[in-house]
Amino acid sequence: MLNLALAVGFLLVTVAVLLSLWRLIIGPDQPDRILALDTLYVNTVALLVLLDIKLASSLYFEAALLIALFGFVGTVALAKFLTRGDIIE
Amino acid sequence: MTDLGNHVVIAPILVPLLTGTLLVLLRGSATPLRRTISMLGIQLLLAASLWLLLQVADGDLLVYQLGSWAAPYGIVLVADRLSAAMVMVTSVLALFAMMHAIQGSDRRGRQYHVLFQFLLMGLNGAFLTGDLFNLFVFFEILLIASYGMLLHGGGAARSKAGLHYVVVNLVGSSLFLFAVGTLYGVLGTLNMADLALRVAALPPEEVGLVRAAALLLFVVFALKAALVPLHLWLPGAYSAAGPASVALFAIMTKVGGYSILRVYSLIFGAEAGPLANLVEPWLLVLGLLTIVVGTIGVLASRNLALLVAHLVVISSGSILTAFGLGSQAALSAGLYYSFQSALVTAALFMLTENVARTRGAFADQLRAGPMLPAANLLGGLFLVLALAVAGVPPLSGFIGKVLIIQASLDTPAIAWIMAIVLSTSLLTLMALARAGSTLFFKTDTNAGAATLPNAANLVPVAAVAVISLLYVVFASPIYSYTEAAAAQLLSPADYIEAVLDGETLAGGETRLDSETTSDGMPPDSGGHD
Amino acid sequence: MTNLPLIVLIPFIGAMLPPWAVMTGRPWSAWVTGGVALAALALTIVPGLSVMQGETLIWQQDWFPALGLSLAFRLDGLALLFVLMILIIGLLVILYARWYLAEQDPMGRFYAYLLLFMGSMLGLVMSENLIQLLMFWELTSISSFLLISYWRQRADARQGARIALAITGGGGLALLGGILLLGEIVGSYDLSAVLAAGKSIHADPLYVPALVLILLGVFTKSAQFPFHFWLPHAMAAPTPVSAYLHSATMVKAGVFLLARLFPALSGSEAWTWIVAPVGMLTLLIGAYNAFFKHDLKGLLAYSTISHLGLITLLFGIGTPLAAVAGVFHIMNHATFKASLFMAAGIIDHEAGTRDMRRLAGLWKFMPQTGLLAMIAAAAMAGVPLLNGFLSKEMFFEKTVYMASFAESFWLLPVLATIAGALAVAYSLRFIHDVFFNGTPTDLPRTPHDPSRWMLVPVEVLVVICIAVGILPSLTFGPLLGVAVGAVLQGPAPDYSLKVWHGFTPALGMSMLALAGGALIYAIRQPLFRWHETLFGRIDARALFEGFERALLWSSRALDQLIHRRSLQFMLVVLISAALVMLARGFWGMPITGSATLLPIDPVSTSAAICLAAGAIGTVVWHRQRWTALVMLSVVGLIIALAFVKLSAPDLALTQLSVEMVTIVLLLLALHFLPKQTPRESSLPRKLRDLLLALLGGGATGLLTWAVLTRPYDSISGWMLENSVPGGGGTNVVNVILVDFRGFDTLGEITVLAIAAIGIYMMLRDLRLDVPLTDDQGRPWSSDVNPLILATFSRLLLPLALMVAVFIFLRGHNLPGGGFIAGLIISVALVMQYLANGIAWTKLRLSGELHPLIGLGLLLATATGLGSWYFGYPFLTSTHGHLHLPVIGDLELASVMLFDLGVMMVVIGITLVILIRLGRIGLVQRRVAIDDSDLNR
Amino acid sequence: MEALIALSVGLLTACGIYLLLRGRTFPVVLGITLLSYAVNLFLFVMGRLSIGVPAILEPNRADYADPLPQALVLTAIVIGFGMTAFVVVLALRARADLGNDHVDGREP
Amino acid sequence: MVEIFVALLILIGAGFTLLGSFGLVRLRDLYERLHTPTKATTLGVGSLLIASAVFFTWREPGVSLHEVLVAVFLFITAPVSAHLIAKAALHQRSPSRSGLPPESLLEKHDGHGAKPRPNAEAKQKPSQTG
Amino acid sequence: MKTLFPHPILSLMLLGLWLLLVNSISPGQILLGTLLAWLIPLYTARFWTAQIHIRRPLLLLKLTGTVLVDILIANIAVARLIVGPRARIQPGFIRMPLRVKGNVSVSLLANIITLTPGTLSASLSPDRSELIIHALQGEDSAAIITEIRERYEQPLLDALEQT
Repeated sequence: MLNLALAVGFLLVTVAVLLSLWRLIIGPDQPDRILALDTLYVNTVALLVLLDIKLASSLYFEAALLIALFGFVGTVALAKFLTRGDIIE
Repeated sequence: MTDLGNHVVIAPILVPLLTGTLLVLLRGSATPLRRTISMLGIQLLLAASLWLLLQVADGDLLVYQLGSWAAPYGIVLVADRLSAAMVMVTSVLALFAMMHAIQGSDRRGRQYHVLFQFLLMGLNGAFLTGDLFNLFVFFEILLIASYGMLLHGGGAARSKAGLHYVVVNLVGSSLFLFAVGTLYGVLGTLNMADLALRVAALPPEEVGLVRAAALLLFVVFALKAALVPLHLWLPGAYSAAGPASVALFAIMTKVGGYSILRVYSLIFGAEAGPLANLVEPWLLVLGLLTIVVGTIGVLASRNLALLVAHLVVISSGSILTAFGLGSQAALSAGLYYSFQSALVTAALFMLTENVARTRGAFADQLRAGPMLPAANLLGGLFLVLALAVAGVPPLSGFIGKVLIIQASLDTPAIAWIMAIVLSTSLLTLMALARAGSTLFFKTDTNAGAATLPNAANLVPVAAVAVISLLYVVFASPIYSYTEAAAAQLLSPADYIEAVLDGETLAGGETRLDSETTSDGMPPDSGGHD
Repeated sequence: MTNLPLIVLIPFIGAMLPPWAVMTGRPWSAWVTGGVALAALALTIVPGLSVMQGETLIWQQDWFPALGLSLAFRLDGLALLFVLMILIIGLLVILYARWYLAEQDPMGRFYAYLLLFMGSMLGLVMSENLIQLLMFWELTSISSFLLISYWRQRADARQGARIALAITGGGGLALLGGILLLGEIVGSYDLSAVLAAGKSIHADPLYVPALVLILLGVFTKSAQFPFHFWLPHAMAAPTPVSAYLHSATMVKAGVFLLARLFPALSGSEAWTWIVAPVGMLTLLIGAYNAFFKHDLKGLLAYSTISHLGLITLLFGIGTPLAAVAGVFHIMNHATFKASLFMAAGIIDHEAGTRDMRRLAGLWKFMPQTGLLAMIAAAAMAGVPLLNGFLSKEMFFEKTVYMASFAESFWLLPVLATIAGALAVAYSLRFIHDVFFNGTPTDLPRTPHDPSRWMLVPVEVLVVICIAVGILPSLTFGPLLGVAVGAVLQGPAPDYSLKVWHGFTPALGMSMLALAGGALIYAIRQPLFRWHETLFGRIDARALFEGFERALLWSSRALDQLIHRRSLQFMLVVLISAALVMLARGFWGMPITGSATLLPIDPVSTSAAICLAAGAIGTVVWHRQRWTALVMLSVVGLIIALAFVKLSAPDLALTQLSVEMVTIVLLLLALHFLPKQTPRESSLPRKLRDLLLALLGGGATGLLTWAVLTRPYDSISGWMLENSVPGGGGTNVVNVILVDFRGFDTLGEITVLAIAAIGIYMMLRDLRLDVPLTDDQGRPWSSDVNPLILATFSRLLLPLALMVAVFIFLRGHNLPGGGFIAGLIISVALVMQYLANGIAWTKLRLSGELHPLIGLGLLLATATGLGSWYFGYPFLTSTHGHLHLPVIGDLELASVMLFDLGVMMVVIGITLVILIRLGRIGLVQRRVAIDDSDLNR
Repeated sequence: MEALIALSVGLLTACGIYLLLRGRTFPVVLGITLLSYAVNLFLFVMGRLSIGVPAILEPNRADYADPLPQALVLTAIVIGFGMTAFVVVLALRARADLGNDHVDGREP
Repeated sequence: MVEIFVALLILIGAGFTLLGSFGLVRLRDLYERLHTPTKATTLGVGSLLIASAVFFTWREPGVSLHEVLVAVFLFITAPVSAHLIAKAALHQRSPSRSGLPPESLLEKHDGHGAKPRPNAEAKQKPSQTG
Repeated sequence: MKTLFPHPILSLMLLGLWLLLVNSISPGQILLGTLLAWLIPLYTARFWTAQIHIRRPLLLLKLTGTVLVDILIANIAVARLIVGPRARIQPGFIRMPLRVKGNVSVSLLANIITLTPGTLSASLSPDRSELIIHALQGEDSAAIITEIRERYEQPLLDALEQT
């Protein structure tokens, strides 16, 4: 039951990853790419959570936490670069 | 090993580390204080190096197990005759370079002393470590410190040369990791002595991989040693760097040479089965080519700094040629040559700055400039150093070159070595004579006035000139040391035994124990899902 | 006996005196120098006397046995002959130079150089060890370089000196090669051993190469054809120098060596066929050229070449009697040539020119000089009753003797006679053109005889010429005897030193030469014109200069080709080298191993697709730099995922944090760089790069595959075993980092610290244009710190700090550790800067960040040093459990402190780098506007 | 899986090398970063691949990933970061000093 | 029972995650696309995290709630990210199907802003920063 | 007191967070968590320039509940829009004058708007008087503004700002 759900879950999230990647590649604008990258980050958090459950080990939790944190910081930095150029000023 | 006296092995690393750290902490302190600390650090280092040298001179191998972890599991430092001598030369060079720098060139940029100390740490660490990955770490330390020192003083030429130097070395570091990784991936260890054992017992199907890794490692070391065609970074970098920095750089190519010597005598030495004496043929050919190419550079140089930089290339080629011959006499000759050439080229760099400074706008360009009021002094020092570096008697380079040729006498390479070494000596001599007579004799009446050099600035240069002479006078004891060092290199079994059969320590394990314990583990400890 | 090294040492030590003495008064330097030479001469007397008894004195001291180099001096007949020549003529030259040098010439330096040279010559001739001989040999080249370039402001002096150095120095190097080969053959560099090994040397296959190399040394030093051209240019030296170098010393060193090694090397076909023809050619060419030189010193220079050719020819003939003649001529040539040079110097000094076309009729003005010169020139010409006649007579005799061996040798006496005639002709010219031949026309000065003392040296030498010419066996006879004995290393052959041998063919040749010489001189004007049209433009110096230019040009061309200052070129070379080496290593070996492999799952595949897309995207969009950066961050993310998947949580955390900081860093940098990369690579260039990239990628891919498909065994089993008992932590990676391989980590943070310092250094006073619009030309948004971001970022800070502490504390047992914690704190703080600006954040951040670097480094090192106190090596760790009431079990390990140090360094570095970088723009904008808005 | 990793390492290296050979500093920095990713991944997998067995000791587990290469890669990542930061700033310095961002300091 | 609950949460979470990315591809302009990840993806990951929390609480001794942290974190940051991206897009005047709000609404143009003055000044004196 | 415990609520939150992180409520961890919950706010106090005065905590809690429910609704709505025919999406920008003024409340409102059905706060006008909202179905902007006002802005205003 759980394994089936996990398998489906992995499949769905993997497709999501690929879709985000597709948006990242085709763009067309710079903000689109930031958005796609941000989504990709969140998707990977999903992947990690699934992996955690699958391996029944919470060792990857910090990685998920950090991806969430850094995904945000990255988005902020990239977006600020577009509006201000100088991201630390 | 619990004897505190044995800490002398790590002292050459720790002293500059602590001095450098202290200088970092004293950010913004007055220059005299920084100079004093830096100088004290170097003097302490010199004392430690001397102590270390004396301890290993009778053939003892000192093994220092960091964290009390026995090899091959922990990192060990190993001091043998060769590494102690390299540390010693580095310390002496550091003293001279610092004496030079504190005359004012250290103030052209900040952080000079910090970088200087860390560079020393990196150099000494590279000479002392017995672990391949740790060698990588020390390479990086010395490289990043050298990047900083290269850029010390700033300016467009330095930025450009620095960019080339840094990027090339970054790629070199990547190659290093590829090589170390492969070795670990096949042999499962990082300690050089342990690697040697495992290479000696290598199953035939793994030979290709290990050979590939070993040759890749050779590329890395050859890059550091400036072996043709991987020397391209050197002339630009060394000629652009301020002499205060580059004086210490003179030893950096020696690190490459040292690493080649260490790795290919210990791991891929005579007992390495199908991988025995892996790089010697390459070394011989490329070493000779390096001499030729360096000579071309020397002839073509339009300024003194560039000329001296090419001299560094030549000396590197000479050393590696000797190493390529592989015999004890040849290694000994190469070492003998190497120690003095580091000092002499460093002194030439320092002299270059003095000349450039007195000549004002003409700097070190090889064209007629103002009449030098101290032409006799500067020219005299130049003459002595030029003779030393070109291999003309009675100075140190001569003996070095003679030893190298002599070591090649009963090898098939003799004709090549003799022809190339002798003819390039002549060409170098001609180029130096031209440079010297242009700089010190030829005057351009419209060139304005030159200033007097700072006499204190010339002290280290003069000291090296004297050392160069003493190096000949005491050639015999020095050579017997290098000969013993070469003998030690050629019998890696002693090294391996010293490293791997060290005493049992608190917290550490002897090799025997560990093998029984690791037997409990499946060989492929990484599980499969 | 022990005097021998002293004789050599005295001039070297003495060389320091003249520059001091000259401060007392110019003449003093001369007297001091003379005193030094006299002292050396005095020291020679006692050993000299025993040598005259036929003894060979050897003084030996081990120096460098491994090289075969010992400090060894030898005084035998040959050496004594040369020592006396060097010292006596040296003394005369010193005396002469005292009056010769002008007021403005620095006399101290002159005498210092002269003594250096004298010492080098003495060492050379007295060396018992061949390597030591070579050292002195090269020293003579160097000290002569200094002497020749004495008038350093003159271009011809510098040039002449450099030519001399290049030729003789180069010859010295060849000689070195030869000596090393000789030593290899004999097994020793001791002259005694070498001289005794004559037969075995000849039999050795290395004999010919050794001979050729040694002869190269000899010929260059003795100015033999085709290396003769340095000598005339060395005439740019002050005349005393010429008198010294080209009569008794420098050039004689070559023939000395010929004589010295005569027993060891001569007697073979190779010897005869090399040495004799070279000598003959030199003899003729020198004599010919001497006649046509208009410069007095030029004439003497070529005559010197010619006479050296003669001596060489004599040794080349190789018979003992020829050797006797050679040695005898060495002595004779030294005396008359030295006096002639001095005379020429006097003429130059007094008349102001050396050009024979301007000089004439000086006899009226300086009869004393004229007389002396005339006698000396007659000796040079080989006029009977003078010493030159005797040795030339012996020479003619030998040529006739040789001719009796084979039909084809008839040429020998003929050529000898021609050379003799030419010698007569130029001697005649020297005298007649200068002292007679009408009256002087446009001399710069009115000449007169020089001061008394300047003539004394010439007089002494001329007296010797006459004395020897008349009474050879009473004067040079004994010395010649022992010298010949030394040369031949055996009893001297039967020879007689008599003025009159009866009517021999040699006498006939002498007469013929005298007559022929007179004839040649008589028809000199048409000959000059003929020579001018034929060889007038051939100038050795121009040739050498041309050679030097060609060398320079070709080396510069090659240099440009090799040492391109192009990073791309360097990298192509480096990468190609690595590829070649990898290919060489792999060659012929199986790639795939036998290990069992893991299956591929869809998630990994799609991750790999993302990775590929990111990597390729970075390349494809590398012109749109911002986009490339976004693509790059995908790669970093996927790598982190791969680490997670492949059981490396610590790595994943580190990778993510570093990735983040790197992206921020690159964004910061990109602000100051062009946002687009221009298209500038040509298609072939791109294809080359692509090829290299594919090869590189293929190589590393194959390498990875090859390793991964092989089973292995590693030392890490031990680490897993010992992590808890030894390191006190269950996170083995962390235990390795802070304990087993803590030294690596110490090095790693050192690297970071140095990087930060270097960056700090580079960023000081860095001025960069701040772009005023974005890459599409739009002005920047006015919203510097978006409110919503600012609000939430402040909320994040405590959370992140908490997480960091958490990560730090658990690092030893679970994924985490100081490094990652440090980066989290850094990123949290960077976030504050991002959201609130530098000024705002800096105001609220307590304390400086910079000291963290030093303190962290210090803490880490001090933790390591702490173990010294307990008598353990650096970085030895300890750990234990602390039981506290209520709180429970608290685990403490010394490595925590180490890790704390790591954390501090990381925070300090990251922030120093990023904030410094961020401030560039701030500083710039402050330059542009002084707006308090920034501090909002 | 091994093939996937090998391909990834190869691809990263190839992309890294291509960018390294560009003429401007920024792409070169990107190339260095890609190359260091390749190196890190390579060095890491030298301890072979294993899934779900991190080297965190647990009572009931015998399988662990090889921790040593992980530690090495950590060191390599950190050093690589320092180097990248340095070269980035150096690129800025060169841009300021040389007036353009070409690696050889001159517009071709 | 718990297993089914976890499985359900996993499916919902994964489904919403996919939905977010699907919207990213399907919708027609940036501003539309911004809606999906902020909502769907965040919720999707949120439910996955809850699934994880439940799972570990069930499987292992003690309560496992640290997943909540990530979820809270995501809920706080996702809107901020979206806001900033939207700001960037508006700044760049990324095209919208529904027309863009006037620029005057977005940017400050009075003398107090950081933008216009340095701009004008630097244009007059281009060598200032050279 | 103020300087020792600058932000008691934050401290409490941090303690909770710590316990969440360590997944344990052992005395040791509580002590450590308390220590951190005390020290970290002390260090970061200066970053919290605006003091938050929660006047009606219950209202805030209720708002949280509303938002959570709305998030669920938002997702279902968005899901239908994404999967359904694209013609149903009639996007538009809406200018919404703000009544909340404080930094925190403005930010909170903006976030809530983004998380809830069909709306996304795209930009804040420079004088902070207006929020520019992007709505997926933005034909009736007045209705959207009214709904936001009632559901979110008013409770925020009541809970956090003095009126």
